[in-house]
Amino acid sequence: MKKVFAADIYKVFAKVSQKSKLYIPADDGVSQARFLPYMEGMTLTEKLNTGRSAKDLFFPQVENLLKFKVSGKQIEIVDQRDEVESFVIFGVRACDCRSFDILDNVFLYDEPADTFYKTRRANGLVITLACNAPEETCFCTAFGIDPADPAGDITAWKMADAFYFRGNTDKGNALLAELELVEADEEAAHQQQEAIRAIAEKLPFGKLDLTGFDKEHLMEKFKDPRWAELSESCLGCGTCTFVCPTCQCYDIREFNNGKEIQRFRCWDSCMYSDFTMMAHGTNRPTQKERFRQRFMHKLVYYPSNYGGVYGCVGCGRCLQKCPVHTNIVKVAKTLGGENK
Amino acid sequence: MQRIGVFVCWCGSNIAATVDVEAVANALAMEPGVVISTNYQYMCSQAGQEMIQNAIREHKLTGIVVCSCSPRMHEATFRKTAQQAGLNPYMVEIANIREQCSWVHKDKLTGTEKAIILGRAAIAKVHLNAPLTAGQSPVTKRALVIGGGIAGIQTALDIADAGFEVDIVEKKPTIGGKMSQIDKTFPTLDCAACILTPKMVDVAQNEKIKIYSYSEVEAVKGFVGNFHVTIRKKARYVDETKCTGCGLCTEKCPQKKVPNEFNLGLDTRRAIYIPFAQAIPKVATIDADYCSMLKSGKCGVCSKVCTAGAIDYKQTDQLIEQEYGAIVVATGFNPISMDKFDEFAYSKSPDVVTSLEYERLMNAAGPTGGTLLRPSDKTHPHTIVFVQCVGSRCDSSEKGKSYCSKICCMYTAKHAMLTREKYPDTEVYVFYIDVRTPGKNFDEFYRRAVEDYDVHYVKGMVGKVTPENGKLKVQASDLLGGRQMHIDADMVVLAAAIEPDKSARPLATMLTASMDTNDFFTEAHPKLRPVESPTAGIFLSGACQGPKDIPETVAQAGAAASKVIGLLAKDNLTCNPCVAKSDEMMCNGCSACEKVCPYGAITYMDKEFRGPNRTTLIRRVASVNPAVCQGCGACTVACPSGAMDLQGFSNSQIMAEVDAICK
Amino acid sequence: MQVNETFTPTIVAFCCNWCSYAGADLSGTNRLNYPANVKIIRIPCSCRLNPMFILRAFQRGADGVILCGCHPGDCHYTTGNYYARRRMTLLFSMLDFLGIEKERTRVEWVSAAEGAKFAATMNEFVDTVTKLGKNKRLEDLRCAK
Amino acid sequence: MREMIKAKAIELLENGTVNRVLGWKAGEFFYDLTPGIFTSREEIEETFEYSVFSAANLSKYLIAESRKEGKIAVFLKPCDSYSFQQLLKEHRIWRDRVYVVGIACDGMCSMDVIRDKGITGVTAVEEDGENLKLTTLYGDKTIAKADALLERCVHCKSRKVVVFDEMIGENGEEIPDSHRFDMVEKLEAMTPEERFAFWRGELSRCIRCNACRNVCPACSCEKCVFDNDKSGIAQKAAASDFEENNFHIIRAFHVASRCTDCGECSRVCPQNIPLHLLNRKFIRDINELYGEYQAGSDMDTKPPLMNFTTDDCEPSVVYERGGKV
Amino acid sequence: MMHDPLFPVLGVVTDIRTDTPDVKTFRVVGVDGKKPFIHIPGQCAMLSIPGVGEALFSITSSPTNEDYMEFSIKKCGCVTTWLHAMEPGQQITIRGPYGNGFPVDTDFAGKDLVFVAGGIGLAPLRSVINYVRHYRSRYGSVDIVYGARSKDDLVDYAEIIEEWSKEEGINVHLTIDNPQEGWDGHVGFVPNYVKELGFDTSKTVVMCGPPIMIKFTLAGLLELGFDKTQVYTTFELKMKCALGKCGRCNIGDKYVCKDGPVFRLDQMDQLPDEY
Repeated sequence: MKKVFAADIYKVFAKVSQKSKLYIPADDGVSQARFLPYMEGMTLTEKLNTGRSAKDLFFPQVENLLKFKVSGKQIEIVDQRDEVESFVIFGVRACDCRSFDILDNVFLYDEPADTFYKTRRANGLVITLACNAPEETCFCTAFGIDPADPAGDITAWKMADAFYFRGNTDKGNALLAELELVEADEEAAHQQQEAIRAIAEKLPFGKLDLTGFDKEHLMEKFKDPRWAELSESCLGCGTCTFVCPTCQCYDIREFNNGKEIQRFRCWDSCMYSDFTMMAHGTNRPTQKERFRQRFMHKLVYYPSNYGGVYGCVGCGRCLQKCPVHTNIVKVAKTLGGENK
Repeated sequence: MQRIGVFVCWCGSNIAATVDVEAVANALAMEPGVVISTNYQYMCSQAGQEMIQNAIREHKLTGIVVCSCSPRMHEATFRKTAQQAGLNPYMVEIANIREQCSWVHKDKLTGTEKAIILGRAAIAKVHLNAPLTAGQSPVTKRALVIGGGIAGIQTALDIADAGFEVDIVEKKPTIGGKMSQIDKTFPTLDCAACILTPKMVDVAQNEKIKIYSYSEVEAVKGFVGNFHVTIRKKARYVDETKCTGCGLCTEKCPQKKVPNEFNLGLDTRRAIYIPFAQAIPKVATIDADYCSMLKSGKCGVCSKVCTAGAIDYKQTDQLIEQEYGAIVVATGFNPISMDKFDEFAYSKSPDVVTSLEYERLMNAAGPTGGTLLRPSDKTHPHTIVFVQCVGSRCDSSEKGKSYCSKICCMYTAKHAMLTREKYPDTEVYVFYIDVRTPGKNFDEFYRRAVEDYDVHYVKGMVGKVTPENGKLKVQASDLLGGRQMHIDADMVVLAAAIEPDKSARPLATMLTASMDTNDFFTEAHPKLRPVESPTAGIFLSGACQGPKDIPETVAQAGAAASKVIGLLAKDNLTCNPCVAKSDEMMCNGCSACEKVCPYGAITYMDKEFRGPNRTTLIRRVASVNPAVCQGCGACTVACPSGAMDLQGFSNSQIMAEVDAICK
Repeated sequence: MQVNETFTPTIVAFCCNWCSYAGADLSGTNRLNYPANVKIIRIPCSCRLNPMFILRAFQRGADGVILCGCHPGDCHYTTGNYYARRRMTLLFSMLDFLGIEKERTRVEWVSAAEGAKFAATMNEFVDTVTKLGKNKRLEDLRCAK
Repeated sequence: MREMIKAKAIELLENGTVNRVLGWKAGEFFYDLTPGIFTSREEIEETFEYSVFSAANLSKYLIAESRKEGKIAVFLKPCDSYSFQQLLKEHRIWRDRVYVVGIACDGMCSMDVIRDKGITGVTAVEEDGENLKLTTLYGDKTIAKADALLERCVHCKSRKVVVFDEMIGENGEEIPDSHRFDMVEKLEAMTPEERFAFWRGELSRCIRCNACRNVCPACSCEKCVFDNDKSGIAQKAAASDFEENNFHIIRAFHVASRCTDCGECSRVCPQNIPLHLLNRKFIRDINELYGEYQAGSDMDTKPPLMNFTTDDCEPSVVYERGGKV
Repeated sequence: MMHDPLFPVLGVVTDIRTDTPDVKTFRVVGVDGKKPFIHIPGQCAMLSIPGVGEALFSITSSPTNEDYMEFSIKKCGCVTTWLHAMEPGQQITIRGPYGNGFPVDTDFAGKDLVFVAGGIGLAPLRSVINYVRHYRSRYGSVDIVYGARSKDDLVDYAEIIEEWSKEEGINVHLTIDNPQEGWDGHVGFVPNYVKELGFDTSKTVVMCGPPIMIKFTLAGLLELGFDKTQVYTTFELKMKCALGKCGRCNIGDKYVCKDGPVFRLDQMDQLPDEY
């Protein structure tokens, strides 16, 4: 375990950012934190988590795929990808870090792999930061995530006087070695972990009962009449989707500037009415079906395809951001556990 | 994907001098969808058009772009060209490379570059053009003429003559209008009544013509070919079908002190009256403002003397609904009020009269029985001063009118001449700014007044008229003589400017017909469509469109009639297909479009739609009547969802042009 | 403001069919010059101009957008330019509110008889926009030239 | 208030006036209320909630709900009632199928505002007179309601319910000196460069989640132009700065002279973009240039963008007024 | 740089055949003149015209055709309208193959096959039929029941009449919805016709057509005594990536683009009714 005095953390940031791009969670304008490229003078946010999740850095909202040039009947395909520079993200929370595993399943391990995502994952180094002060909306523990001991290439703990670092992977250890930090006693970190776990213990949804959300109950959950009531106030916006660290649906679109056609992909939301719209209609005609799809995906379809792992990490963003306060916890509580 | 042909016109050297037409054609050949791109000396020539037609057939073109002069010039030509070759005429776009390119720019490189871009924009647009077919709407074969003066009469007679039904709505108890008040007409000096009244009789006797006298238009709905008009037939308290026009009641009525509007208040009439002897319909009318029976229930003399039993004090206004295919506005004119012209002492002395009043004073059927007598003391005037342009050609719009009233010069010459002829002992002065006499035999007429009748024409304005000791002291300047003049006149006659009738403005609103700032109706084109309003199906006859004398009025009345006949002769009307269209699937039914539509072309209905999961949804949706819509596009911008789009100028077409231009 | 000598702005002029397009024609008929970077798009009436089109023009690389229509009171469709006037006033004010240079947008009433006014207006507008320089604040980098 | 509203909901349901009630449902915490439909006394007794967190404007749900069988009761706060009436004016709601209960309102609070004050981990809230007592994972806290108000309530424009079948509580008045345009004026006083920088900072945060649009009672289009590929401006995500600007400019323009300034757009924005300022800019311009107009305040007045006078100001007025150069 | 699976290759449309008023068949080869890739009957490919869009189509030609690929495409949306308007020689982009395809070499091997198609639904089956014809000895009897609204809406009519009908061991049963001049064949809806024909329940059925046809044909087959494990069909849902990643085309936990589009009907029962 390594240690950096709180006062020196920005020196570390400076050093890291000299070699590769460094993102840290910093306050962005009003009342929101966000991963921003580190520049001198920037300070770490006091907020627990960023408004948008860390997935943005591996799976950006808009990403150019390739270009076409058309002349007459001829088409030219232009691969416009630049080499992705290596980058470091500091301050990823345990929940967001777990979300990378969930995205990896889809983008990396399901053949064929998505090369855009793959390149970013290969070039990105994740430094997680344990959550000193979880919020009431946090329920990562329900998914077996320990906010006191997040994964990542390097794990960090913030204490009153210092940051403690532990390398978890070769990549992480290599970076730590480069930084030439002071060795530190693990005990301090352990104390911090205990303090965090004590709070995590008190989280209102920390022990959210998810029994019944599995492949065996797929049809039963799908047919549950309570979806109608759960979804009745849903506005059909994409807020939950876009702040979600695990949502991975995307659309492929084109932009024609008159000279060339840019094909790009961008996030899409299964909550949108046109998500499955075809020339002759949609198979999810009302918000009920769309709402059901989103939560069935997270709680049933995803675990069914990936060995029981849920497609949710309990970051609580949707709980805070949904305009009408309908969210995965309400769904789980209504349809799961003893109510199943 | 369209198959587009591009045709670049040289327009002789008009385009070719500043635009390298060859280069333009070559550049545009590279655009997507262009299968042929060529240039020619005169595309609009027979050979040029044939070239286009051959290309359409040979290359199976689905759209063409002509790079030539302004579409205002030849769009119609090339549309026809395309149509003859079997291509929908609305698949033609014009790139204006003459007026907006070759004529503006001097440098050939610049001009060529710009022409290419304009061509690209037109190509981009034509890619999104869709064949449009003009809709059809049936025509009600009946016309409405609003106003029963000479303009309305002539129009009605001509339309009826062609075999169509015509209704005349006249707000006065009789038709005849201003002409019936005129004594003699210039330049022939024949008696107005002698030529007008036979026409009035013709109207009355024509089976095709129906007169709604003492009536006004209350509401107009619908559109060209299909107007629905509500006519208010005002209560005249006399049963028209029973009244024989014997006139006994008008002699016996005890209420004698009603100002006689036919004689412009120069004498009086009874409360029950027939405006003049030859009135059509010759039916009495009770003036409710003066009739004691109607006001207080006491009297009933007319009812007692009427042998026909035609008097009906209980009569009420009647609303008549009728369908028309065309509407002719013939609301005429009035002299302006002299209130603001105090310098001429109009309100101070009864001997200062307007020309129309003078007309009545000269008329055998007028208040003086045709003998010219001053209104104040009924004596014969010896010195008469005519003042021209009172309120016409005024600088300050507050006081008068900026325009020339056109008829004053001639009727003043007529008055002067007639006065001199009848009363050679009378000195007649005419003060004028200019004497305007364009017209057949007009100048000769004026010259006779000056040369044969010794009328004193003085170029100059009258500054002031002061009544003094039974005389009118006229202070004037003689601009040519360079002197001040002081004339002791017995009478002063003011050639008051004329203005559209006050009823015209509300009528225009009902008809959605446009007017100019002077309340004259605007014509569809000042030169080429002078008798049509821009609003389809509305035609203009007479002075409602602008000051006119009788021959001009009659000519225009005939022209309007022929336009109406042309319209009514059709069983169906072809509509302009470049109109707004609402996509029901996107329409919110919010009424935003309806609120901005100047033609009332948009209506709403509740319609059933298929909802999700086999449900039905009732939604309010807009629909555009293509026969009414004129295609301005106001609705398309008011519509937030984009449900409303304009065919021929659709959102995507305009954006494609923008893209091509900015590229 | 830095003035680039070689900068020629792209100007889109939306002209109503009845007055201003005819005015532009007349300007050509009278051989009155105005810069070639002014390109005219014919619309039936000034009220057809959707704010979307203006923004689109800026997106695609226009540096200035001008709307020409019949003088108020002279609209071929009687009321169109009155609506256009309100819409454009509010839109321009909003663009200004967002910090977009307000001189890049303009409305002029040009009658069919005002060929000279059309040319003068365009000359002046091109001058103004040239001085402003390239449209940066509303451009779309994907359309950069 | 809460009890009166619940009692009214039960009464209307049980006396057959309506077959459904549109109100707010209790959430997991005191503050996370969800709009909901109630059909029985039991449901209302158990889950109906009304508190300072009943901020959601229920009027837009009535577009769909009023088309369903039977009559529905709805509770409208003053600002919601303007939206309701504007929707009525646009023929979007079937009035005869809605029973409107107006409720007097002293302002709504926001958890975001509370979190902004550094209070996190709030697991329960209790209304205590003028204060809110908060139970948090990190101990109990107190905050004055006034300090937790939504922006729109700080600058409340009207406490008058403009359309109702009955009122609960005393109906209030319009508040002419709401100072709601203060921020607009502040921006207008900046240079264009500053304004541009301000808005770029704000709008660049937009994630195009459509929450502002979907919650907006004026954005009630059957199909939004931004979702319609045929419109030519459809977009899923802002792929450039221009698209960020374009979306918000066009959206503001589409609701201009129809926006009642209900403030929902800013309340729901997950990125805390002050979207209401765009709408208020239009409202302020309209008031100044074309006379005072409040959308939704009556059924008859033509919205200023669908109206005109022959002597309206010319667009060049923008060069003369507007922001400073 | 790695080749991303979302990247297409260029193809050239060498021939366009008009089958019905709204169906055209497009012949596609790579720019090198060869077949773009190898596929299994029932698999699909993403075709696109840059600037217009990209859409998934089933490959109509049999893998046994070494020279080119064919796609029978009905005009119904943006991309298809464009395709219908284009001319031979046009380049397009193509990526694939996608989906599981029919189990032609496993489950179908040695079986008597009944193909049931309605309208454009013949497109994916044509690939299988021609594959089976090519390897005729590997399969038992072949019955083809094909219906459309009218004679003019029958896709591949020439091939059906000229080749399929004439081939031994293949029985073609055509039907149209309503009587039509010049048609002396069967008139009636496909499901009823299948019931009328009353196939032996040992056969394996492969269906494709509008959902309503599938639904009623299946009911008829079950009535006849068929088991759902003997019936295969193929699906179409909105797709973007065709890689099982974009999250659009799932039915329950299955992605049509990856786990489908071919499903056996008993497998369908395990999936939510959301298609």
